[in-house]
Amino acid sequence: MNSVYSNWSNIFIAHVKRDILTNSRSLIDLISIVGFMILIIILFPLGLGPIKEKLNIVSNAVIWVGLILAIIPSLEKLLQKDFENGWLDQIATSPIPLEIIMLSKGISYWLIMLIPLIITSPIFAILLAMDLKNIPWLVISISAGSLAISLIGLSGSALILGARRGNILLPILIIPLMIPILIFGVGVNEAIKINASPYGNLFLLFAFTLIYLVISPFISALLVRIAIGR
Amino acid sequence: MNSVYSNWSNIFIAHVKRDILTNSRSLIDLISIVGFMILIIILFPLGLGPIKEKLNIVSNAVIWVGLILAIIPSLEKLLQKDFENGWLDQIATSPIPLEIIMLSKGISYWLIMLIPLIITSPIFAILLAMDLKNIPWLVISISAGSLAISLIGLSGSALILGARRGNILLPILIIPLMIPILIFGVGVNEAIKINASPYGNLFLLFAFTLIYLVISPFISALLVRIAIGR
Amino acid sequence: MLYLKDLTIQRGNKIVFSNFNAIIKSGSTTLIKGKNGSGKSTLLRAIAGFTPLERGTIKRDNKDIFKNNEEWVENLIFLDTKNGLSKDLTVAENLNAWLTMKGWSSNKEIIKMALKSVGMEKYAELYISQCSEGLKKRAALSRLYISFINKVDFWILDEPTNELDTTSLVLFKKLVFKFLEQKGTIIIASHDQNIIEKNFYTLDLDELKKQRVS
Amino acid sequence: MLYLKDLTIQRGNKIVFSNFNAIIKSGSTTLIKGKNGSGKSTLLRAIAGFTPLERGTIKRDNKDIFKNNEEWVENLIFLDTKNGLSKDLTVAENLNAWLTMKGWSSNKEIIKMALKSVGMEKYAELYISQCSEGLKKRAALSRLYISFINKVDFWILDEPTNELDTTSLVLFKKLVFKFLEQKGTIIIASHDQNIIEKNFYTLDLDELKKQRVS
Amino acid sequence: MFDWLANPNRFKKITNKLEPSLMAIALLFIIFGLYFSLFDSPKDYQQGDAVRIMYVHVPSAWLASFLYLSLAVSSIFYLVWKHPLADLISISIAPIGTLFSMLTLITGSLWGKPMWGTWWVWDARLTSMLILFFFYLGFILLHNAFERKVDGSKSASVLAIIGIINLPIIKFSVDWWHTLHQPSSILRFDGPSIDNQMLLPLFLMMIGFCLFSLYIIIVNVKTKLIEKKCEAILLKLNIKEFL
Ligand code: HEM
Ligand SMILES: Nc1ncnc2c1ncn2[C@@H]1O[C@H](COP(=O)(O)OP(=O)(O)OP(=O)(O)O)[C@@H](O)[C@H]1O
Ligand SMILES: Nc1ncnc2c1ncn2[C@@H]1O[C@H](COP(=O)(O)OP(=O)(O)OP(=O)(O)O)[C@@H](O)[C@H]1O
Ligand SMILES: [Mg+2]
Ligand SMILES: [Mg+2]
Repeated sequence: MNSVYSNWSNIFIAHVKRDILTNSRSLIDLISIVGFMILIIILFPLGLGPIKEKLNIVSNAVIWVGLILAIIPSLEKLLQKDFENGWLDQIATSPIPLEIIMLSKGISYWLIMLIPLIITSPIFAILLAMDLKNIPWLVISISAGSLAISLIGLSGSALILGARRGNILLPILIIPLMIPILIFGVGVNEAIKINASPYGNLFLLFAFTLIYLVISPFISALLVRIAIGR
Repeated sequence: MNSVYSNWSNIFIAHVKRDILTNSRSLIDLISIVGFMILIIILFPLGLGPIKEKLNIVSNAVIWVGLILAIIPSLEKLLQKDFENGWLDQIATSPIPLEIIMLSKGISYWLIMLIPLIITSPIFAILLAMDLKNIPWLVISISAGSLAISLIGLSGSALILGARRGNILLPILIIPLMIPILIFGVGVNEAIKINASPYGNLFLLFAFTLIYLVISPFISALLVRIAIGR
Repeated sequence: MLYLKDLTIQRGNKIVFSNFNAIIKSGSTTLIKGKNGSGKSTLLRAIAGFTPLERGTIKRDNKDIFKNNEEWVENLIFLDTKNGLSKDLTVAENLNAWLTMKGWSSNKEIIKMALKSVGMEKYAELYISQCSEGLKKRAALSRLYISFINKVDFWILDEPTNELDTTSLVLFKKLVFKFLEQKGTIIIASHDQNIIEKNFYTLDLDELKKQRVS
Repeated sequence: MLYLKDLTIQRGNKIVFSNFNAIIKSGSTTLIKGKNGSGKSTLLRAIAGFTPLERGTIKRDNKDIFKNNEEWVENLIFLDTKNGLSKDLTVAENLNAWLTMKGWSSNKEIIKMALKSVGMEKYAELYISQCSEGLKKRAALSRLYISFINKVDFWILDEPTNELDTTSLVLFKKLVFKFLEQKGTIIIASHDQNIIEKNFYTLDLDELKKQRVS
Repeated sequence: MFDWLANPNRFKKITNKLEPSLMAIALLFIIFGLYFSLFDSPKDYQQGDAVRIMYVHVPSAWLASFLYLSLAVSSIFYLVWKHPLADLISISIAPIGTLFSMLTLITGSLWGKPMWGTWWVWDARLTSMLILFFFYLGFILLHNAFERKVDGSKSASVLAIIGIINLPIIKFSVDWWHTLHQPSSILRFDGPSIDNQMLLPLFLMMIGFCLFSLYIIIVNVKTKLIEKKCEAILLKLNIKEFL
């Protein structure tokens, strides 16, 4: 038994590896989330008209809202697939705590879906005519909030396990939870725009991430236990 | 055999009924898409700040973009569920043409998902501080474009049947197809704003719906046949 | 009679059958045997007209089943391990949806009798999501009963008895015998040799493949 | 020994067991029988520690399995009709993921031998999405072999033989006997009475319920 | 023409002869084109040296559109006549189309920075090019999204055909959108009065790019044919073990 507990971190890494393997067989899978995000971005100029000043005003908000909406379709499958094929049952017979496994799920989701979006976020900013000086702050704020977004997504995805029409229920459950992140995330750049300090908002983003880092694995594990106990 | 062909319309209605039954057991199912849409709408004032003039400028675009993004998570399941549980196999042993059944799928999707959104669209407009005189035109333009949206969604959902990671692939495939609807849909209200005639855009929306009404059932049926032939 | 001629069927990148020939006699049961992965399910899906052939023809009494597809599927019942049941509908609603999908009239009486024929009358109002594995299978098998009300002359069944308990196995066999009495043709793929006791032929895919190699 | 005491278990709104008592002997096979929907799968999931009890206790040698859950599941292998295989991974990758998930070391040699034990060595590189039903089941069953390498003393198997062909059925039985030899305990739910030939007990849920009524 | 070429052997025979010379000619055109465009063409009186981007940008833009048409046509051939060669051609065209549409976007952005002061504006033409890029991307993604190659080929072909119906509509709607909201006038580009000295390198580059794509497509198709043959051989080996 001792040997098992001593290699938690190995098991953790193994879980992350499996998730990455199942979800991103090829580079192409990584491209598609970025493509989706760019397409969301395209929709706004098409709707609003191409006037640069108009776009500049909304760019910050649109990128954050787009980010939240872009990950929603992928969230539903985050745990649902493993639930349906019985893998979560198998995980429940693992000697390492479910909380750790859930954390690994959150981390691998972040690696697969959020990291590509962080890396490409300057492109979104350019498309929406954001001022160049704001772009670094955009990247920083997205980086700061992205882990919280994944972890909230994880909890949401655990919440709808086995629910009917979970795909449409999920957004309703998680968007409200995302709102603080949206507000602080947007706030970073709005502060820059008016030459105020962005650190307050940035700090709050980190605080949020930290809170979710602590509670999300517990909540998700609890919900998964309930789901497989049905 | 004759009797079968004479009651196509009955079978059509029966299919629509089944879909409605599976997807909207309770009023909550119908409300949830509206809830999602409202949440999307709320994100914008939160991101942009609550300044009424700013909102008024973006309201029209945000509603249309929100509409397109709101239905995406539900599209993946439109055919996928029936594919996985073998119902599409059963449908393939029906004596009525698959094209008709696909049309019924498109229609029932429209009834379940788009009609609630059309009915509640004035609420979205009010939330975004849209001018009152524009609201009727918003409802009209959404009504005119909604069927095309469902039918494009249907084809997209047939396109990814059995694909790996279809949920994240789907948006990339269908958003480009939705662009004309977005442009003409937004155009109706933009025309009203500058006191021009909205009928040109409206006419184009209808024309577009008509095109999809003709091609979407064929494309979807073709793709479904390919999928069950695997 | 169903003539399978020179079939070549591919699944994924793998050729599962090449130049396969067989004849299925009308009014009889054909039991398809073979080891896992030998192609039983693939063959059944091809016969049902789902999987397109790389080469070859499947003809029923001189009519190609792919060319006359609507005629062929109209009188056919196909059941495999995916049951084609919607989780969000009850057992009765599922049967009802299936009946209308097939273009047949449906009423409470018919549904009740069909469910009774597999011992499911008690479960009519149960949602499929609440059914045990065996109950789901029986909900799917209840469709077979419809053959005695509407014109059905062919059954294609892929491992229909896997989850059944002993009582419902007996009920299933009863349905089979009744269908054979009215000159129906049945193809069953199964690992259970004892599934059928009389008037049946076996098609052993392993044997056939062995012969071809030697 | 596993003591099931005064179990009351609910599924949905239905009480499937109420005040159910049984003892599972160590080092033996217990075959759980019962008609469809009688609660076999429910019972197995409760014993595995998944389904919480409304009332009652399940104890292994005086240790409550829910309270000492980590200890209990560590040496347990649970397999049911959902195989717990990811479609997007190959047979070997799935086994590998499972091994590390269980906290056991994994290498090519072990995986090869495990797959060989169920006759799957040829299919190691096949994606699960390309496997036939029986091949999937065998990919899942290959986990049992790990019991002979790591410390496992309990198997819970829900209808493990449904899709198996005759050769793999023999292989499965070999695994069972080998496990019994090393004093393992097995609970199997199955409709197939012939699954096990020696050293087994039956727990007939129908019988038990009948007794309680009378 | 297509039917006649559709025989893989004949295709190989002809292309074997064509291939080396094609490469050489393409290179020749591109080298000369590059020489003229970089060294022997006039600076634009407004744009200065930046105008030289045009000689890559415009041929790329043109080829990206043209290649999509070819992609759609070969997809139709594939779906209707089910000839596997047509699919090989489609999937060989797609990456090149993606490449050229990306090249257009990148050179356009690079050009836009000195000319318009931004990397990107929402002009109708740029927007349609971006959407075209997504059609290419969608085609490739869908082609690879299935376990079995044939499925991907079929689904992606259907997508290409939907695209052919939709691209004009999209283009048309984007133009429509453009006219509704007139962009600010600095952003409008009034094409430079093209004189002969600019036209020549443009022409050379255009032909060079065309031949170059043709060359790549042929090489691609040939590799894919060989790949297929290998697969077939493997399949046969497999059958032995199988039957
Ligand atoms: C990312 C930015 C850009 C994109 C996506 C883009 C796209 C295109 C496309 C699709 C065409 C082909 C039109 C046709 O076939 O007729 C084109 C042509 C052309 N573009 Fe661009 N463009 C971009 C930026 C620019 C810039 C910054 C300039 C110069 C100021 C420019 C100058 C031209 C010229 C001179 C032509 C050819 C003339 C013509 O056909 O009218 N483009 N571009
Ligand atoms: N989610 C649920 N809601 C309500 N009832 C349920 C639910 N899941 C299962 N049941 C009921 O619980 C009972 C026991 O189901 P279980 O799956 O344990 O049966 P089983 O003995 O394994 O049957 P089978 O032989 O068909 O596999 C069944 O009557 C079933 O209808
Ligand atoms: N999508 C696929 N891609 C590649 N190969 C496949 C695919 N689907 C099935 N196969 C292969 O085709 C062969 C036949 O499969 P099939 O399901 O017909 O077997 P079966 O005889 O029904 O087996 P079982 O007894 O296990 O149900 C198997 O070897 C399987 O691996
Ligand atoms: Mg099978
Ligand atoms: Mg069970």
